[in-house]
Amino acid sequence: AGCGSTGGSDSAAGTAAAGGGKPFIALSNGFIGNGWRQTMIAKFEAAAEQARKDGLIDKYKVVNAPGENSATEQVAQIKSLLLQKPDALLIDPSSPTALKPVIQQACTAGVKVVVFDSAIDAPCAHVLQNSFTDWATQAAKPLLDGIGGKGSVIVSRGVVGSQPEAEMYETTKKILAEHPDVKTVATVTGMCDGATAQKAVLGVLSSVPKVDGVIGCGDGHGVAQAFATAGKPAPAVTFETNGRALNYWKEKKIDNGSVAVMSDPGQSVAALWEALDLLDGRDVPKQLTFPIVLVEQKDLDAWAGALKPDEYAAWPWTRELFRQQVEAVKSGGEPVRPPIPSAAG
Amino acid sequence: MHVDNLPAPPGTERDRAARPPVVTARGVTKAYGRTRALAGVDLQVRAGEVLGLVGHNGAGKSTLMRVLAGLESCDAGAVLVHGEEAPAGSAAAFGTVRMAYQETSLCPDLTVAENMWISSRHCLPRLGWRRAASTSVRRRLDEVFPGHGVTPRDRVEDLSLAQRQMVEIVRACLVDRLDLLILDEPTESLGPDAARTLYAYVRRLAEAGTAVLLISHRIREVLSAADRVVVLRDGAVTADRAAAGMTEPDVLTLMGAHVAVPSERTGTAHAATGDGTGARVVAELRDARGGGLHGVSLRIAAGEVVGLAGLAGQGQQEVLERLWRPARRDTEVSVTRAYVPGDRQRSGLLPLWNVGDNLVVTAMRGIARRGLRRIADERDVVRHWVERLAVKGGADAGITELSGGNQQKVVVARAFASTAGLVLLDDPFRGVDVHTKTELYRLIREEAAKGRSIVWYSSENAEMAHCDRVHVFRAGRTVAELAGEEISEERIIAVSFAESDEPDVPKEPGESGAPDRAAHGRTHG
Amino acid sequence: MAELLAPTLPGRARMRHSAPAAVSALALIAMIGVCSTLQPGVLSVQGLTLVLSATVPLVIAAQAQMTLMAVGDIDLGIGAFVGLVTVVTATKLSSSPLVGGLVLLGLVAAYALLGLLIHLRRVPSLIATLGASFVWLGLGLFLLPTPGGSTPEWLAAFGAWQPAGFPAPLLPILLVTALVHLLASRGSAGVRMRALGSNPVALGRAGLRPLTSRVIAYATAGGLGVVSGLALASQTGGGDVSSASSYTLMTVAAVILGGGSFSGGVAVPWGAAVGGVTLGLVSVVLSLLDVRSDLQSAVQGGIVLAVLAGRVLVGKVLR
Amino acid sequence: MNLRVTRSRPWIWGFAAAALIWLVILAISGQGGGQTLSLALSLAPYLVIVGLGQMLVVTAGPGNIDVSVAPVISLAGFASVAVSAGTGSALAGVLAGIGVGLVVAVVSTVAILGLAIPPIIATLAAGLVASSVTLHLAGGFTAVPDPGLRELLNLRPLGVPALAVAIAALTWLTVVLLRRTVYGRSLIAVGQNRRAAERAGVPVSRVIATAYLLSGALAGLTGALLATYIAPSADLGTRYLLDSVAVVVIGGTLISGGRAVPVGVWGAALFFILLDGLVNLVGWSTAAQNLLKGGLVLFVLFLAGGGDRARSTAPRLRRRPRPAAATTTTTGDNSDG
Ligand SMILES: Nc1ncnc2c1ncn2[C@@H]1O[C@H](COP(=O)(O)OP(=O)(O)OP(=O)(O)O)[C@@H](O)[C@H]1O
Ligand SMILES: Nc1ncnc2c1ncn2[C@@H]1O[C@H](COP(=O)(O)OP(=O)(O)OP(=O)(O)O)[C@@H](O)[C@H]1O
Ligand SMILES: [Mg+2]
Ligand SMILES: [Mg+2]
Repeated sequence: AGCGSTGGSDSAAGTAAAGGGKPFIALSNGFIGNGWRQTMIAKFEAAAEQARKDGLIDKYKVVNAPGENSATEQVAQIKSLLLQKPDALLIDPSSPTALKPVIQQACTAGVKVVVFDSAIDAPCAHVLQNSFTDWATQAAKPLLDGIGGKGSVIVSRGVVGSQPEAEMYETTKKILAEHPDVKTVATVTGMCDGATAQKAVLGVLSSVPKVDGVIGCGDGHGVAQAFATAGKPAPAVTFETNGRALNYWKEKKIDNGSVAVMSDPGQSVAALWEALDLLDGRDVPKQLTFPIVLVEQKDLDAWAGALKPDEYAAWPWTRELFRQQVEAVKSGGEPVRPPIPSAAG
Repeated sequence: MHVDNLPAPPGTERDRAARPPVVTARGVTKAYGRTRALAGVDLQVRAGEVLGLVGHNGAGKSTLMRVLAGLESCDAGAVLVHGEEAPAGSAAAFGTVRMAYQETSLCPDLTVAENMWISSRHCLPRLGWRRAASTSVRRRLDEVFPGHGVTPRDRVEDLSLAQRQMVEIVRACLVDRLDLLILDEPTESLGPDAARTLYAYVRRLAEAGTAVLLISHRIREVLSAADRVVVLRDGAVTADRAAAGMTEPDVLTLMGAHVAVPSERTGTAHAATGDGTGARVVAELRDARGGGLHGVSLRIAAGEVVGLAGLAGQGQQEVLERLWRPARRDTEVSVTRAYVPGDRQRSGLLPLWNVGDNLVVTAMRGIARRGLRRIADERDVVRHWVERLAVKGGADAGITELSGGNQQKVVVARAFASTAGLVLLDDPFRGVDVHTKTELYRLIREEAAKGRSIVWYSSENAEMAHCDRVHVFRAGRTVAELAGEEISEERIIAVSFAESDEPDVPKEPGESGAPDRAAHGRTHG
Repeated sequence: MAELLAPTLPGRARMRHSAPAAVSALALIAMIGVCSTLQPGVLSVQGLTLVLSATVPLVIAAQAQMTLMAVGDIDLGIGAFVGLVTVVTATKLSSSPLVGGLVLLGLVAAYALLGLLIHLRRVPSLIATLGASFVWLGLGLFLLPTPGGSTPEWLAAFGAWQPAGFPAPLLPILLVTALVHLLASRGSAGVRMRALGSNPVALGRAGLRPLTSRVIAYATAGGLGVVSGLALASQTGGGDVSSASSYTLMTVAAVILGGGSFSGGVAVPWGAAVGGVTLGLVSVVLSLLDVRSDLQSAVQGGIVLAVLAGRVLVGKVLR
Repeated sequence: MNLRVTRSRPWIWGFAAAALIWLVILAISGQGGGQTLSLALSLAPYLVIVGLGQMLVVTAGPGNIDVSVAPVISLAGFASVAVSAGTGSALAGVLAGIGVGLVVAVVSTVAILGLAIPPIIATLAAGLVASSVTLHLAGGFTAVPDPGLRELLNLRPLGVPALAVAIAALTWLTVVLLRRTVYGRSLIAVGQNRRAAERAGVPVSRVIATAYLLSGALAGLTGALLATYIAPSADLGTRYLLDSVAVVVIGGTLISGGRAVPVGVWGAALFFILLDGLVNLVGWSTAAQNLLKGGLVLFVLFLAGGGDRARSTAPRLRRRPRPAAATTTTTGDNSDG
């Protein structure tokens, strides 16, 4: 590990580098209450532990804001993390704006900040995220093709009010506009969460005619169950990428254009590699877009076998793969496709 | 401070009848639903007189007071203040009429001074009101109740019942100009000393020209303090006499035809002699200490009525508490218990239920089988007790719609309707009219005759005459045990006040006098 | 704290009333102690600024909650309301101070109106404020569907203000608490409010309208909610209607930690401040301690229980 | 609507609001009125179960509330699915869910009665502990819900969900509990005036503890069923906290305790579920959804009004009495004695 961070006079990195020579990596997570975030944290902890064993880092620390996606708690925690002078700070933010000042503070203190999973308008931070346009496109396109480009669909929106959702909904609307024979019979708020979507879809199901597909953002398991409750055939849906949904899809032998698509919880690991590269003084673009996780029918069996029910599909980023992907982003080439993991873990 | 200004004495004129009326009620009627609370009351209160108002429970006294104080409007008739018709709720018209409420109208969480601001803010300066209120309330308390032990910074919650009553009375007196002071049963929770100084103050007020309207069920007090006595009966004035020359039986007769005068010893056939040798002992305290008690021993035999007497807050309620929840080893109770609280608003009523539900809640446990209620049996019990105690309104009336006396009957019936072998009475007859009281005394004797034991704490020494044995308490210990013919009001008072010849009464700092009562007020009051 | 340091020798009863806040203060000191052993930097001015700044909006919101709890009500909408204020700050106030100011005043008026309706219609405040929280949330999303906007310069400057030799967040905490103390504990408006929580009948008999007291309390709470929102916006630099959603229960806990009660009648501004800072520091302690991710909320719950249990024990001893 | 009638039948408002929403849905979609109801009835039971538990707690008197229901539901979901997958018995799973609810309730109860911690804080803290356990369980979770039980939950003979019938029976049992048993009457007595109930010989602590245990058990049952119906997840119960309190109060139960209206929970639950359906059907933005939901709750609340000022203001630990008819008159004596 080098002493890449030359920003601060008496900066955190300087102290740590002088002490152990290896960096201290902190991760602040705004919310831990769902399976995706848990997978994200688990992947990070596994990778960071390995990195520590490999002598890449001195230590790491994960702090999850308790409660309901609370920006205020996360701000408080980041502030106290700063007191511990980490060399790099990885942030999965609970709010795209609220952390701006504290991130600025971190940068001023000479900490390398990598924000992942969500964009944030903080010029000093590096951002690593998935393309929400890709996500929405992958959720809608195959599904609309699957139902033959005509029929009725329900749109199940995500966390309405969040920046990613706005972007995704725009994309969905654009794609729907390209399919004039497809009629949107209802728009529900599924919060990208199977349980919420199940109740929301159930609430409108009796009031709409036959539904051929439900365009969602990883809430298909709940949607499919709602149709089962109402005694209707399952439409094409966009499943979650967790083991439970994929196995349901597999066991019910659903083959109607359904896909599973979600952002990649492995971003936390990629962010770790990015932070290390930044500390090494390597040139990494400020904005990195990494591929989403898309599970199509052909990959279904492989993924379904590899995942625990509550575990979300994550790309197994290694440092090599990460650097390849960075090159791909720089050159504008095809994104790297990491291998599908073979066993749970 | 201008708060303390008393109106100047209106000369030396002695003929009170010639003085101008302060407040006049003219043909006032008031009905609540079907209940006619007031049926055409005519009443004049003149400056400088003390007017005693008596009447049975539900006679309409409280209602009339609310109307006279401008808190409630009347259906017909009018209230005149200084000869001018005053609309109810008008602060301007009723500004000089003040009322000390029976149930105290204080905010328990606020300090004494803050309570003064609420009711007397018109005569306090805008800035520095806290200091002004403190000085004037302290001065007035010193004047009316010497040795009160209250400081203006005390929270009302931390005061004893008696102290609260003192503050309530003083609260009513703190005003720029006081034309009429209404005292609704002011001495029910005061000790004899405080009552005496209060009446002395009332006299002084009257001398200075303020009219005082005094409501009490203690007829003798009314007769000694008042110039004139007005009797209210079923919402109408039935008598208006000068107090001089009237006797207690006279007034009682005027109040209601057949009120039996409680003689000093009504119980003729007392059960066990009570020394514990005859009947089976059902409860026993052996040298009980701690929690305000300093070595109390007493035994209660089956079928016995044991009185706990003495000044308020000397450990009587702690004894009841021990018997109710015998947690320590020095207390032994071998039968089931029932409790009759005196503070019915706080510890008696279940306000959302009707009379029947309130009455049967204790008995329900005994009647039920395997946790399931037996409604028909419960109904029989309710009917029996509603009839036996003649609860006005019947079993289906809401409990809060009853007058205080009738509510108390229900609370008493609740205890006796159960199968409890030991009934604990915690001064339950405060503010209950003579008629109701007599009924309840008879009930107590009847139930004792059936073999139930009764432990009865009362702040009214005359009541103790109905007991077989009386323990007189002082500072957490029994100073005398009276039995049979020895029990008399005079004797009890003599024993409870025999301070000088009781040198060994432990007087730990903070454990005697007012602070003790304050602590007491927290647990019970 | 002023209560605790009162010059006169406190009586037993008085001590009993201030004991809860004292226990919370002890817990607070203990937590700062733990923090500073784990991380000596905490005790520097910069360290204190860092750990305290996040508690400023919480403490102010706790004062709002305390005001309503003093009249015997409870506010389950304060979190959403503070969030709404940040949204207004980041949109209207930054585009036009006049319009923004008027909107904020309107929000205070809305709170007063809520109090008015709660009183006139005799509905439980718990459920009415719960309903109102949906309205605040809806309004916030309506103004700013996605978090963003930017706070006015002066506010951001205040948020970033770092005077030498003095932890800046202490200033608003002490200032607001002192103001609330003057209003709710010393002033006559406070007496009216507490009297309403304590015994509304007495208030009415004295010719004071309970309605006025309740409306004053709600308007005060609304005003404090606005200040809390401004403080939050000064730190987050933007508007986000759900940024303070955790405040709702946290403020209740803060008031309880500070010695307040649900039954109304008592105002504990200093206690609420201590409680708020204590709760705010819990997450700091959690991030300093190496607690496993999945254990963090259990530790948080445990700390709250421990502080309250300590308070109960002290109360028992004093009884 | 006759105000006198609504005063004595406080559950009417929830049903009236639900009927109104149902008519609006019918008018908008022009079809499937019966099916709308049928689907609402298949969702409502979950909210009703947890609502009934919350109602018992709220009835125990001022200040009593159970905010641990949300984490309990999530935790019970995982526990029950794990147990039913482990033992192969759906019943064992449901019992495990109930057991988990009971265990969390024991923690709250000890804190409330033993340490005298205010219920809202005690249950909050117990809930935090529960959510820690949930996160721990969720980490390596592999089990899947019992398919047999799921079929059962989805069963709708003649369009009437079997679960709704079962929960209607549970509601009826609750009514019986409150009206016909010593425990139920004791609970209501404690809720009206804790001191008076204690002096009347009611074992107050036991009664309150039982209310919290029942609430925990019912929340656990909800979690077990919901996890089977949907899927176990760490945020399965999140929505049920505010909703459970809201349905209890809209259903006519006094928030200050002493009056429980089990039937009202159904009306309010149907109202909430149909309202969600309507909002989703019309496709309103989240902003409009929230405004509508809040506005309607406030509208119903303010229209229905409350009883006594003295009794209806927020939770109060009835340390002292408020004169019962405070607004009109002064009843009784020595209320501050
Ligand atoms: N607010 C009220 N609502 C209904 N009825 C009432 C109300 N207040 C008084 N009453 C009725 O008026 C009658 C007179 O009541 P009031 O309180 O004036 O009696 P009282 O003389 O004060 O009795 P006590 O000696 O017990 O104090 C009662 O019988 C009662 O039925
Ligand atoms: N809220 C109410 N609703 C209906 N009736 C009431 C109400 N309050 C009082 N009353 C009636 O007023 C009468 C008197 O009530 P109050 O409490 O003044 O009794 P009281 O005269 O003070 O009795 P006591 O001397 O026993 O205390 C009762 O008989 C009762 O029927
Ligand atoms: Mg009266
Ligand atoms: Mg009376």
